[in-house]
Amino acid sequence: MTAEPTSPLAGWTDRLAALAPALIVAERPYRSQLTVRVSDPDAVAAMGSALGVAFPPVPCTFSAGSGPFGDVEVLWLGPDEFLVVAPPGLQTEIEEVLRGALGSHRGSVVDTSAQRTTVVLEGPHVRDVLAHGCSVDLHPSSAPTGTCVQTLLARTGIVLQVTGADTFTVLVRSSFAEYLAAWLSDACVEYGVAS
Amino acid sequence: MTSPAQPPGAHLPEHPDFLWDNPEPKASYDVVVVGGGGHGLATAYYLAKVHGITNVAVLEKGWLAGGNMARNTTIIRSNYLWDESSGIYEHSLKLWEGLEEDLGYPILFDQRGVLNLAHSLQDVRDSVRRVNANRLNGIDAEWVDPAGVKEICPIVNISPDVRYPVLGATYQPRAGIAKHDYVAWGYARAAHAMGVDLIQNCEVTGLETSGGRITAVQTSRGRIAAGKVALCAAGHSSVLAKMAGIRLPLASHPLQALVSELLEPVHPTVVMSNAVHVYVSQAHKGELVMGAGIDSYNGYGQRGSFHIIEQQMSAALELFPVFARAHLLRTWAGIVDVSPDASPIVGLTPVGGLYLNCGWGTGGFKATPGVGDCFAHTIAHDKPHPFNEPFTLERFTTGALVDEHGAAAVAH
Amino acid sequence: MQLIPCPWCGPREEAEFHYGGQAHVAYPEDPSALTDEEWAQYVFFRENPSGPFAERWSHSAGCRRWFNAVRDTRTHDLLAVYRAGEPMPEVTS
Amino acid sequence: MTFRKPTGGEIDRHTLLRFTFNGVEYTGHPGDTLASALLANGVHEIGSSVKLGRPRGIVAAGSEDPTSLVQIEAPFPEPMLLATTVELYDGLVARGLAGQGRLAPEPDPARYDAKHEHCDVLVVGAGPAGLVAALTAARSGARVVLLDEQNQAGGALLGVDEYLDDRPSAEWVGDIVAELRTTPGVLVLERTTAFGMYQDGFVLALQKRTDHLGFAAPAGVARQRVWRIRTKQTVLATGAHERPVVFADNDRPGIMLASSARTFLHRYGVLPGSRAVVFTTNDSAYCAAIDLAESGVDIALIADARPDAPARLATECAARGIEVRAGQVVTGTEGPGRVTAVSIGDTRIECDTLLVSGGWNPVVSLFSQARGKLRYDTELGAFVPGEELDTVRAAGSATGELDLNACARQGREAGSAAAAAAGFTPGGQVPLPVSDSRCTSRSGLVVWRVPGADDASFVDLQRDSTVADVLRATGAGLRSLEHIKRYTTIGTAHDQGKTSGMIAAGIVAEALGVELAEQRPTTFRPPYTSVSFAALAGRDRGELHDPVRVTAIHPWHVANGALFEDVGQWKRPWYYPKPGEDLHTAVLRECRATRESVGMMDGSTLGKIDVQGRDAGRFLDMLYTNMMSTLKVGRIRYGVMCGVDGMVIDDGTVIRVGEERYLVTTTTGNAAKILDWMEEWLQTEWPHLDVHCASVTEHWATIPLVGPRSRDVLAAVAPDLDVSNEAFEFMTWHDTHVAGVPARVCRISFSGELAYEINVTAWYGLAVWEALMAAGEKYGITPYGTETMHVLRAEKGYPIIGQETDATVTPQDLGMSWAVSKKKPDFIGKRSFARVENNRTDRKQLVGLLPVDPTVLLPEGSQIVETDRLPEPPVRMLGHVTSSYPSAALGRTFALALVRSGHERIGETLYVPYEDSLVPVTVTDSVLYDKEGARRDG
Repeated sequence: MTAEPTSPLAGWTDRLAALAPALIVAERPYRSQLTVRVSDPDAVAAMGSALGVAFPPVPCTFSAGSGPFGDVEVLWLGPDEFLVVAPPGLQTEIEEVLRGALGSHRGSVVDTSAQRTTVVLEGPHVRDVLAHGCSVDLHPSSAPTGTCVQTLLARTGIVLQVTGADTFTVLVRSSFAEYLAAWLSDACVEYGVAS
Repeated sequence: MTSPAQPPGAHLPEHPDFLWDNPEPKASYDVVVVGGGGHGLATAYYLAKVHGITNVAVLEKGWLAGGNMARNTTIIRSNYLWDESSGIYEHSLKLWEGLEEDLGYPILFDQRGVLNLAHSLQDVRDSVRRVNANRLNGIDAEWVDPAGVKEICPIVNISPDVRYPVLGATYQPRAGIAKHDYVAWGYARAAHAMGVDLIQNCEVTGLETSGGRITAVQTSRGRIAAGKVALCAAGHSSVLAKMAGIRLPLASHPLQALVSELLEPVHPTVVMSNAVHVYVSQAHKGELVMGAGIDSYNGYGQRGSFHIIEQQMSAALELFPVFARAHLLRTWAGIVDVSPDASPIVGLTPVGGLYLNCGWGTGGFKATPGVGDCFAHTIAHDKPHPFNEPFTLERFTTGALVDEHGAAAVAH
Repeated sequence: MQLIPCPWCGPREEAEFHYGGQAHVAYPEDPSALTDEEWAQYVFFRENPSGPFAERWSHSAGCRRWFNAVRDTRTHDLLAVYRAGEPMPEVTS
Repeated sequence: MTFRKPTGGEIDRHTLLRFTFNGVEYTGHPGDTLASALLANGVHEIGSSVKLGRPRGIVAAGSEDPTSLVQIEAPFPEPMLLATTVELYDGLVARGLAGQGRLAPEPDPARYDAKHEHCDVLVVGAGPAGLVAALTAARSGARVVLLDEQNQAGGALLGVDEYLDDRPSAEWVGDIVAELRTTPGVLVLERTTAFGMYQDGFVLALQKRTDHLGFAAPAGVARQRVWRIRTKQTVLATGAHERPVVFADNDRPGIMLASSARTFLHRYGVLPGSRAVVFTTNDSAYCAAIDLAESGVDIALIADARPDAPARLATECAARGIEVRAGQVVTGTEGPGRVTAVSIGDTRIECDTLLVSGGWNPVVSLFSQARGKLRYDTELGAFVPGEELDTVRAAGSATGELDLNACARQGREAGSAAAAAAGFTPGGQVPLPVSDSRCTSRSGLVVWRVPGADDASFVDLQRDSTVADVLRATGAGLRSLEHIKRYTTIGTAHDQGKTSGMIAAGIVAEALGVELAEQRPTTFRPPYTSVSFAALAGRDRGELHDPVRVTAIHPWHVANGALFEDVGQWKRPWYYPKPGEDLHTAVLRECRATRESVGMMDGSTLGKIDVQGRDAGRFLDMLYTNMMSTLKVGRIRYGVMCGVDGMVIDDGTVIRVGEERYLVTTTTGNAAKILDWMEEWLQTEWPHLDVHCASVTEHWATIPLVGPRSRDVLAAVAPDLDVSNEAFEFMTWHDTHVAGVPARVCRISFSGELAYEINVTAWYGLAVWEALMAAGEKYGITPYGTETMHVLRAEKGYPIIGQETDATVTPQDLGMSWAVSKKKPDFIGKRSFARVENNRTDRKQLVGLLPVDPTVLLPEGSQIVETDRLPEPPVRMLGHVTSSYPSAALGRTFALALVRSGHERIGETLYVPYEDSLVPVTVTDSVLYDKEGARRDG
């Protein structure tokens, strides 16, 4: 008897797919996510080494790389707060490794994998769609690839990563995911999607 | 072209040909009232009328009734939860009911009723609790179900399918609205007629005390000696009280409001929804008058943040889909002085002869006659009127708060 | 709507922030040693100036950090922003 | 008869648009406004005035028009639009208004939205100054937004037929717009009005995107959009409005601003009438007169209020046979409706049109909103920007400059300065156009009114406010413009005094004998032009009005017929009615099943906060009234939190996960508040504490499994777990697998029954719920909602924060002194317990109430009184009913209540007014069910 997982936007797969080509939207569920609080530079460096990805030194950015846990991203969430994002199923191992790297330094590591889900957005209208609800300047000159901001999209909080020229990743609290999906669907009506 | 039998607004009364003089301040007065808003003018009026104290000046730093009196949404009701609050607000409502005659001035007091909507099961419990308390306090109050809401105000959307459905409402039939300027001018005119000096463009810059007693006020138009000084300065109370070394538990916040253009009558009552911060009535000429939620930060700028208005509009349209193509014509903000328990502070101070009336938050307009009467009594007798006795500054030390804020969330 | 410069995230819209009232009001060392009056001052009484005001904000929809600002309450102009724990800077308004 | 010229204007004569106005069908052309189309059809009477019912026409050609209020009836009713701003479309149905519009009862089908935009330089107004400013800034590489309220750029140039650089001005405009549109980082928005200017370069603008398309508006496109623009620098090239002069009977249809008549001529190819009199105080009206004369209008006379007419223009008039009389003013008009004759002193001249120019008012509304100080310009007779602001500069006629060449130069200077201030170095210089304009207007005379019948001399045509009203106000003792505005209502109508405000100020200054420079203008409040409520609400409507938060198990609740309760933003199952069941029968069934066998609910909405660090225990000791640092790893404790005022703010369980790690739960509604509360203390008061908090509310799905058979169900799905009472004690937790999924199981109970709370990663919540349902099937496992949860806990006397508490209730009032540590030197709220009020013996305290008649269900919110007869109001109230239910377990109704001195009153009979009677109730302890706690071990 083993229960199967269900992602927060499992019921939205088809509806989100139907937003193409105005906006290519897909959920990336079940990723391993760990909220890390750490400020000691040695501990930060040790954690980066353990993951094979240096932690982002600049606020409102993220770093990405490959290491023992595959493709890992580290998102800056606050002056001593980071979100480590890795492929599904690795949260327990990563938590252990990060705890080891933290050692006796002040800080914490918490498995928050299911706290947020990930939505990947792509397409020529992606900045327009986001600008309907996000007050942060997403012009490439202000928000180049590598940017990672926590902000509001309409009435939900999000973590927004600029991952490429026209690609963004949105992390949203699981309970707000359906609101986000409904909001995106509605915003896409302006760009030719049937309401 | 349509030409109604009586054009809208044609029925509104004309103002009288004389209102008040603009005297130079005298060197001294028995009582100096600081603040020429509704409360200051009403206080002066009752000092003269009830207590025969006419050597009174009302000092206003701008133009009379140009602060919150000119900026509020004119809702009048007395259906507050706690005995202390309902006591003073009901006293006020009773005075409202005779005010037009008392002042000899049309104030367009219109008892069209106020609905306070409930949107959650806890709202319903709190509302029923308040209705029951009101009735036992002799205040007209009813609990109405959604169908009853619709009957009273047909444009309210009572569909259960909206985000926050209307689960019912409290209704106070005797509640209503009045025309704010007319009220202020009625008081000003009557006070002036009894000998009160109304002095505009006169900003108080200092309070003089001697031996623990107030002696004079310093103003932009010179020093004015005073036997007693009564502060009725709403949002500016903290600044004034500080001149006498008194610290108040107040925060001054922007509170925004707005009107639409003139519209044919659609909204026969007053609807308030604290849960979604919508307060709306349709004024006599036909404009929709709406109040917003208080801006979170301290501010003396008489301007708030526009996202508050936008949020209010989305909430208003959920409740009143019919408003979709009404237009926002004008927005503005007042400065409300909010106390920790959302109840006022009215009474004596540690400085002899200095009296305090502040902390009304969003409740000031409806309290105008009631607090004017009670405050005048307090000043005349150097002793609180029973209705304002609970609203001391000391309550924050003893803990005897009158917590309308936490208890009923109907501070508007 | 104010544009508030978060010391960490840079300027963001006011809607992302939570207001925290007067800054530099320390929790009393030993509340039990205070009189009722003194305790009430801590619990309920805050400065409420018309003019520059040192106050607290939290970037609640962003980095969730509390910080302090000196803001002119008449104009809503932010005169200075500084991190929690730092002393209030000199400002001219 | 048509007043449409055969050629000229920005209209498409090849296409006919049919429309209906006041019940009559007319035609117009693309490019028309409703106003121009009506004038082309000879229709001048639009509506009637609000108070006096006098006919009202069209005074101006744009958004400053004070009179042409119309109601759109089709395609969809919209009240109170100006005919001068409604672009014509086929099938439009409209009618003139008497000052009040009509709201449609049916729902508005249109979409609305908002969009954020960021720029270095925002230019408001695409007239000559704005165009040059925008292009100058754009060439420097700045991100530029250029807005204009019209459907095409050009501003004042749209209303003239002048040449720039020896070619039609439209070509010059077209070239600049073309370059702007092809410059990266430049956004040009037509039909977009900047309506509000706020703090820190925040400008709101309304774009009318499909209004002009009428019935053809595409359904998917937002009809109107609010642009939320953050700009570093702003150039206000907002132009100027011509103002009238007030004289007797100045309100008749056919009386129009001279420049507006010129605009109707050049932009729409429309003549305002056949025979016109012109009344002016300055030069600009001459150009209107000459242009109209050249188009065939008989200009009967130009009355120039100045002692001398301008020589060159007078010569030009003479050449065209137009009589000019200097030192003359219009003293009255005639007409049943539209003007039929004008009096100039003793001269009476028949005409169907009277064109008026009293000078120009710079549009300073946004500058004023930006807190720029205004200065009265005596020569212009108007307020102009009176200072330089760091981030806002005015250019063009918005500054009072009326010469086109000078306006363009100002635009270039402002655009360049704005770009530089935003950090950009100049690009290629924009050449200034050379104008052949005949008209400059600085040499005007400031005339507010012509003395005459004061009660028919209208200052505010929309409010029917006259000179007599103004004089009555000053006579009543009023000195402040604000008072006079309120007394007379001048400037408060739809147009917000765009053409009347300045004149009113002038007349007041004259009446009071004061200098206008000493008068403070009344405040310019946003919005500059009216904005529909729906546009401001945008897309935050219906399901997007406020987020609906749902748990991982939500789809199951929906599929199984749950009714939902809104708790904050969450949708929580309220109860699961079976066919034919109402709330009470369903809840009695759910309660009975749970107490007799097993039930379960979705508790995932409870707030969950991971608290880690060496000082975590110390920290929690400060936040909770009871001791948390002494909790042993593996164990759980219930805790209460107070505010600094000593009032209960939240409660929940605290489980000790490790030596330096706790997991605390909060109530559903307070999850975010409590995390913020913790962060506030940690960051602002106790940064030295080694503690970190993280929300894990949505990481976990939480399922309370409740009832005597819960152990059996748990055992079936958690084979690794020893569920015996000895191995798994009350108030302990174990990590195990449930349905094959890693799970943390806590043995806690909010019902008094044997109960477990199963926590799994939220992804598995739905599957584990279903596994529990399957495993419990043989015990009749029953899902229950918040209502049953409330009943079960109430039977045990457990309070719900927010229901039994209202920010005036202490832990002691709740009978929870046991949860208030006596040992800790301090915790938040402790000091407040020592205040006078907290030590009164007659505080309201939580008790149970049993109606003497066990079938009577007291309404929640009922008040409680002491006597069996009600005295006259005010009646002394002892407290109120906080919770009230029929109870399956008790076989009767019961209630919880906060009652004055309640703990001392146990056993007393009190009364609850209910409808017309007083219901006797017995005060009891708040614990009504299983007082001994025998059931929690199963």
